[in-house]
Amino acid sequence: TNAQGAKHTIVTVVKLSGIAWFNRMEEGVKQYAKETGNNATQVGPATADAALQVQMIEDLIARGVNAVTVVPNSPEALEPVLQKALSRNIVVVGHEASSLKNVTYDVEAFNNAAYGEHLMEAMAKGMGGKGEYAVFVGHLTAKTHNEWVDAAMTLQKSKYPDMKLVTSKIESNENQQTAYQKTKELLRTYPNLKGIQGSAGEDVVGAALAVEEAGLTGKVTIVGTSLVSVSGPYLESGEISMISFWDPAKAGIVMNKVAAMALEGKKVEDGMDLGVEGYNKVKLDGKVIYGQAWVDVTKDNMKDYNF
Amino acid sequence: MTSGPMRVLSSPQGVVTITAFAFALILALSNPTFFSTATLVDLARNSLVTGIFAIGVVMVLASGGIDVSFTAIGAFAMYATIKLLTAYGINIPIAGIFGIGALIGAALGLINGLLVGGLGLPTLIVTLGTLSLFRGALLTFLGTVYITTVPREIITFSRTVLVRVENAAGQIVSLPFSYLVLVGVALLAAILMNGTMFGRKIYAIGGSEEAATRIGINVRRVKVMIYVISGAIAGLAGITQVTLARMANPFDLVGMELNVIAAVVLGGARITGGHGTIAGTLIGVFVITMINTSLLMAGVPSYWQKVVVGILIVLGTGLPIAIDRYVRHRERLARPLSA
Amino acid sequence: MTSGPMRVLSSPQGVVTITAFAFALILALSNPTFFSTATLVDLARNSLVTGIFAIGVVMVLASGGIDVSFTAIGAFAMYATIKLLTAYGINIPIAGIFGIGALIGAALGLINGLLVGGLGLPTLIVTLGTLSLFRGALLTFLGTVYITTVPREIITFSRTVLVRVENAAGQIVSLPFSYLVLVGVALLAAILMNGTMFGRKIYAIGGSEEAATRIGINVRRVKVMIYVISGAIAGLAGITQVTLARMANPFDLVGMELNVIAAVVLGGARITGGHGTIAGTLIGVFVITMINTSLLMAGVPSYWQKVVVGILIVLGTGLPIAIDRYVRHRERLARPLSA
Amino acid sequence: MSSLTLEMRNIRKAYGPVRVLEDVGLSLVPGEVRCLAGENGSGKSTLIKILSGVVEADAGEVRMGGKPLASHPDAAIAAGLSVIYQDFSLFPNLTVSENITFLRSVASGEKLFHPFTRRKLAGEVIRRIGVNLNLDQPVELLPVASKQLVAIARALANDARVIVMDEPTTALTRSEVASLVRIIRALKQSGVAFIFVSHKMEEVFEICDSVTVLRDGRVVAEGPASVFDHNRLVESMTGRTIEGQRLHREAAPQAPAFLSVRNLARRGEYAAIDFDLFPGEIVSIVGLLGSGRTELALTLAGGLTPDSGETIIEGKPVRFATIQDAMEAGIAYLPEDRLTEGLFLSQPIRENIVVSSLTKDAKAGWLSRIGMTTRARHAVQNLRIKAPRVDAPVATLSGGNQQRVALARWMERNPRLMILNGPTVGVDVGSKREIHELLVGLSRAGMAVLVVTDDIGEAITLSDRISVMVRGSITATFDGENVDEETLSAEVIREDVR
Ligand SMILES: Nc1ncnc2c1ncn2[C@@H]1O[C@H](COP(=O)(O)OP(=O)(O)OP(=O)(O)O)[C@@H](O)[C@H]1O
Ligand SMILES: Nc1ncnc2c1ncn2[C@@H]1O[C@H](COP(=O)(O)OP(=O)(O)OP(=O)(O)O)[C@@H](O)[C@H]1O
Ligand SMILES: [Mg+2]
Ligand SMILES: [Mg+2]
Repeated sequence: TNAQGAKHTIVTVVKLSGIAWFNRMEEGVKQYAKETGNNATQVGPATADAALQVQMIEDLIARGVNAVTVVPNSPEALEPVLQKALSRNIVVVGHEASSLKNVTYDVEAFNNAAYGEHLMEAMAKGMGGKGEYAVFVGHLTAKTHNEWVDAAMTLQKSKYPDMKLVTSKIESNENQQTAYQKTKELLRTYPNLKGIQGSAGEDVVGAALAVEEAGLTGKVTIVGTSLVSVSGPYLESGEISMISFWDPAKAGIVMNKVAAMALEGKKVEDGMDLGVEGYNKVKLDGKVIYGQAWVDVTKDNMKDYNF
Repeated sequence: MTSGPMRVLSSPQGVVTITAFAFALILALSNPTFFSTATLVDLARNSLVTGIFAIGVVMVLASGGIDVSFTAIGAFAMYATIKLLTAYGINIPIAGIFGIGALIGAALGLINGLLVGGLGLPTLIVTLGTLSLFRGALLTFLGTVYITTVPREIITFSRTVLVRVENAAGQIVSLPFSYLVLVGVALLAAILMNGTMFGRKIYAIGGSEEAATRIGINVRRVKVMIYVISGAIAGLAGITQVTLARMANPFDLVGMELNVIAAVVLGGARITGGHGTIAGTLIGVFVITMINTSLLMAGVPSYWQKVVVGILIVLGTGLPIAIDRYVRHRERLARPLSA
Repeated sequence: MTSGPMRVLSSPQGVVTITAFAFALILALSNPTFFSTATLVDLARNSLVTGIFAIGVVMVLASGGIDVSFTAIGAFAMYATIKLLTAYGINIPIAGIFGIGALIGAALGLINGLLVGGLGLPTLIVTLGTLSLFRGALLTFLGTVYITTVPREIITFSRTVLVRVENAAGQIVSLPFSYLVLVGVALLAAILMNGTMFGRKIYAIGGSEEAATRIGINVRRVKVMIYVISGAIAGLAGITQVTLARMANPFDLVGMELNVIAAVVLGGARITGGHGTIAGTLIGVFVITMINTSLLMAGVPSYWQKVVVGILIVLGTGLPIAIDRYVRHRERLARPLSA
Repeated sequence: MSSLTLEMRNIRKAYGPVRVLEDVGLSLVPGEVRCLAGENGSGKSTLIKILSGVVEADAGEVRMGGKPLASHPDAAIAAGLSVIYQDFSLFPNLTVSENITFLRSVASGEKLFHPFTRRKLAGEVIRRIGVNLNLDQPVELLPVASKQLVAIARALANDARVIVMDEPTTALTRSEVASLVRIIRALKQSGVAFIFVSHKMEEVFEICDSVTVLRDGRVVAEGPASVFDHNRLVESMTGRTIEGQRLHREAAPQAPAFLSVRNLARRGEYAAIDFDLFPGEIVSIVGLLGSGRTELALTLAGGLTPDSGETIIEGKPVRFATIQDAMEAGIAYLPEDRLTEGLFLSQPIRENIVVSSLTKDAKAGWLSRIGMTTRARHAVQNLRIKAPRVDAPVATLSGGNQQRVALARWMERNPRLMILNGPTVGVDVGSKREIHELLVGLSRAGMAVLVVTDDIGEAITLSDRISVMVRGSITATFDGENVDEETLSAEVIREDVR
């Protein structure tokens, strides 16, 4: 509905406002706004609740924004409201939600299976390719987390037969103390545990604390998705072997860029360079845009990241 | 006697309503599109599930009990109904679906009722227990996956709208047909509470259980019935939720207990029992919903919502009491000194 | 009179304790390593924060009130303290840090106290309001980012252990020094409640507020003090949390309200006021923690935990009442037929 | 003037438009026992609450020992005032011993709690009153009479200079009243002054030195007890003369028994109970507290189930499982403790009156509000309930008027048998007479009435037949026309001694 050249109003709706991850994403959104002059902002609910996101998007629709980019807590829960948005010619760009149907595009930093396998490789390396391990997901319903660990477990079965998963996926509720308590229980129940793969940013931190307290530093390999600002102390002291993430700021910029392109009637194509590091040669699969944007951080390069 | 405005202000509903209006005015100032049918319709739509739950809760509060398990009942009824229908590929009219939901809700409510009314256990503890129990049973026995392919009837129903308004920006705002569920439940509950013996018995029990027993009210039976009814209402809320979301999410609803109770208490019910009206409850729900969903429109950062909700809850209950004191004080001073 | 086992079973604590033992036995059967010092130490450590909160809550319940804002107070005190210390790079001994946390908690508790005691507002509504208010204020004004670089004092303190046990597998299990906070708070609270007039006044107010006023108890002042004290305790819980987590997460703690209240009520307190002991509360906390954190060992899927917790809550309160009835009935029948 | 222990001057109090006290004055010298007399709702309890600082007066002054007293309970207590409230004001969750000593601990400003010292003190007080109470039992488990004893003990445990007793004897048996009188006499000697409120005339003349009579919130008579006699006191209270004699009545017409019980027994409570209740007849059961009369009454009303024996209504054996069963059979029961067992205190008078007879206003389950209000207004007029409006909460009525609301509620049901447990407890002489007349009228209209009471005078005034119940058995039955008080109380007391 906007005339060409007019400034777009693009709002990014995140899972949860205020946490380090999405604060970093907001930096990207702000940077994008500054560079392009578009009216790009970020909002998010105070609790990671799908219903609150639905309400927020309803409000955005009522406000008549041009585009919504969204990191859903529960992709399925958002479908109806996103459909409503699309029906009003609002551009919708998703992130961490490759299953979303009612989107213009979905931006993924990488292919989830590849990322999960990558984490498994790192853990297997730390464990010397054998021993017992466990996996955490933030919520049993979190699709991305499940894709990561599912791919990881599949890879382990075929490539590392000497490794053994001790119990089904453990839910941390994205809460550090829960991850801590569950790790304690794991260590008690499976004293030979040698590896832990985390999914939510808090998982590795909770696990690391439990491992440190149990005096098992160096004996248990912990890898997972997290941020330096959250897990830095444990990277440094050695409980956590490696963390990976994609830079949420970059994801924020890309989402906004893609949204603006859609508003201006431009198409994203396979192999395109979106002008952001890690998204220089994107892969297009239907509406889903994959980058190669994961970042590995160990004790050695942690100084380079301040978020 | 108390003057008009003072009287309005000295009831919680009064304060809440006025604060809500003031608040709406501020919103309207900061965003002129606020005062529109579209906003109103949106508000009504957003208060739907909370409203249905709240009606069940106010009945329990009026009887002197408290219920925190209703969200778990709603979620259980919702998920079980959809699972049943999809598993067997049953296709029944929407009224039947609501009926099943209400039945499941009533059955779970019966458990509460038997524990509270039959065994005479304290209501908070029972419903804390069943909140955990029902939720756990749902996730353990029924499943944890979202059911996105809900029966065709539900999709059709959720597409049926009651009111369709076009707003200034040319967007369509619609009130779903399921709004009638809230209207129906509210009407029935109001009639039940004010127009039937059963309703008066509820208030009597809330006033004094011992006294109710002494005048021959079968307190146990009434209590069991209250929880069955409020369970059925929670079940209806669950089905309403599924018609809004068009999918059954077993993790849904749970967590909104305190929010609903806050709305009910803002509407004038007391946790000590014996008080509470359906109309007041609906006002409370509307206000809470307005705050929770409209601050964003005014460009208020989202955490501010909590601050505002908190202040409003305290004001809504505190102001009437403070004003009442002040009025009495003035009245006393106004009397002639000689008798 | 009631026979021994019957008497144990007819108090909620009794049932809860016995059920807990039975439960532990089942766990031990399915996993022989369960009965070990390590398990016990882990349990103690996991019940730390819940335990501290619970002591504040039982004081409020004994006075006839209810508090749901304590988690928000704890989170606020925790985050504010750490932010203060890190922002100004202040380095004070750990006791000072706990002191600041307690002070901030007490200040927030004072707000509850003034609203409840001073204005005479209903406690559930006030604390529902301040739960929202404090949390909103924390996130709006203090910040939403994790603080992972907590003061050195805290890290040192959190590495200090009280007991260190090596288990069969060569893992170290340790009880953190902060366990002494729970012990200290529990001891002080027990002395306060049973050994001082202030404590007895709390029970008196919980029994009958009107009667308390009439015998010259300054009910308002006592109430204000109760909320100040329980606020301070919540503040201590917050600081304890930060020493356990080694980081300050502003989203922490909130959400565990009902869990803590369930523990307290399992421990024998009543929401109608006048009842509740520190010892009982600690038992309740221990049981709830055991269920919440030990089922994995028995290979129980995580959602089952909720089912078990729910059943235990209902059993723990229901069984004593049922048994009490049965015993009374039998006692009467045992009397001779002639009057 | 300094010899005055207590002085109240020009006290005025109104609740909204209702003037409760007008220019009331009252004084006490050390060792004086002053009776505060007046009809229900005349302002006695209010005056007491003003004295004790629970309620603030609109105007006027209270002085203790010559010094003005602040309107605060702790100020009054500190100045040496102890009050036994009409509703006891005890802590149900605390033990007997803690209840008894709490006031004293608060008054002396103790900081620490000394359970053992307290228990000892409580034991002493209990022994002084000469009653037997389990010191470690929570008060909520006690019967009404024991609660009243605890309230008395609490007032005595504090070394008070003035003790106010608002109807302290309503739930006590004769022997307990006697020991209370003994204690009052003893304390008088040491200079303690009393304000004593009671509707029982014998007690007033037995105990009191002086009398202040309130009517409609004004002092209408005052002076030493010796200048009053029964008739003069009643006349100043009510403004008219009230006869004390037995009510005249026509003989009841012959009719088959409405309810009969045969060999009814409940373990530990009563046994071998046989009697018949006829329509148009008033039967009283007199007995001491703990004699099983309340349990018997409750059994007939469906509140308890007997262990053995037979209950027959109009020739058909019945078994009541619930109060509702009994209600459906046409039985109404007015409980003895209207505060905890009868009334919905925070709800309007109207709701309280119509709540047990809602079917009257209901058509197929729907209620008519107008019908309810009309009926309530009618009842308020009929029973002369002193209330501003029918939608005022019952809590704002005086004790006696609350009792009438409870009565009104049951009359609305037009029961075939009305069982009243202490129907005039806390009711002033004038109203008592009116209630008695009402009951006689109802019974002549064909209702069977069973009255449970420990007021022998009431039984004689009212009854066609009087049964004495002792330790769970009916030991004697008298004809109401031909029995005197002495014979009856001898029967009760003789058994008591045994
Ligand atoms: N809080 C109140 N609000 C309104 N009216 C009140 C209040 N308290 C007392 N009254 C009124 O004051 C009058 C005096 O009541 P009070 O309780 O002093 O009577 P009383 O002499 O003790 O009667 P009784 O013998 O029945 O106990 C009554 O008419 C009562 O309705
Ligand atoms: N809270 C109240 N609100 C309104 N009226 C009240 C209140 N309390 C007392 N009254 C009125 O004050 C009057 C005096 O009551 P009070 O309780 O002092 O009576 P009383 O002299 O103790 O009588 P009795 O002891 O025989 O019942 C009554 O008419 C009563 O209705
Ligand atoms: Mg009185
Ligand atoms: Mg009275």
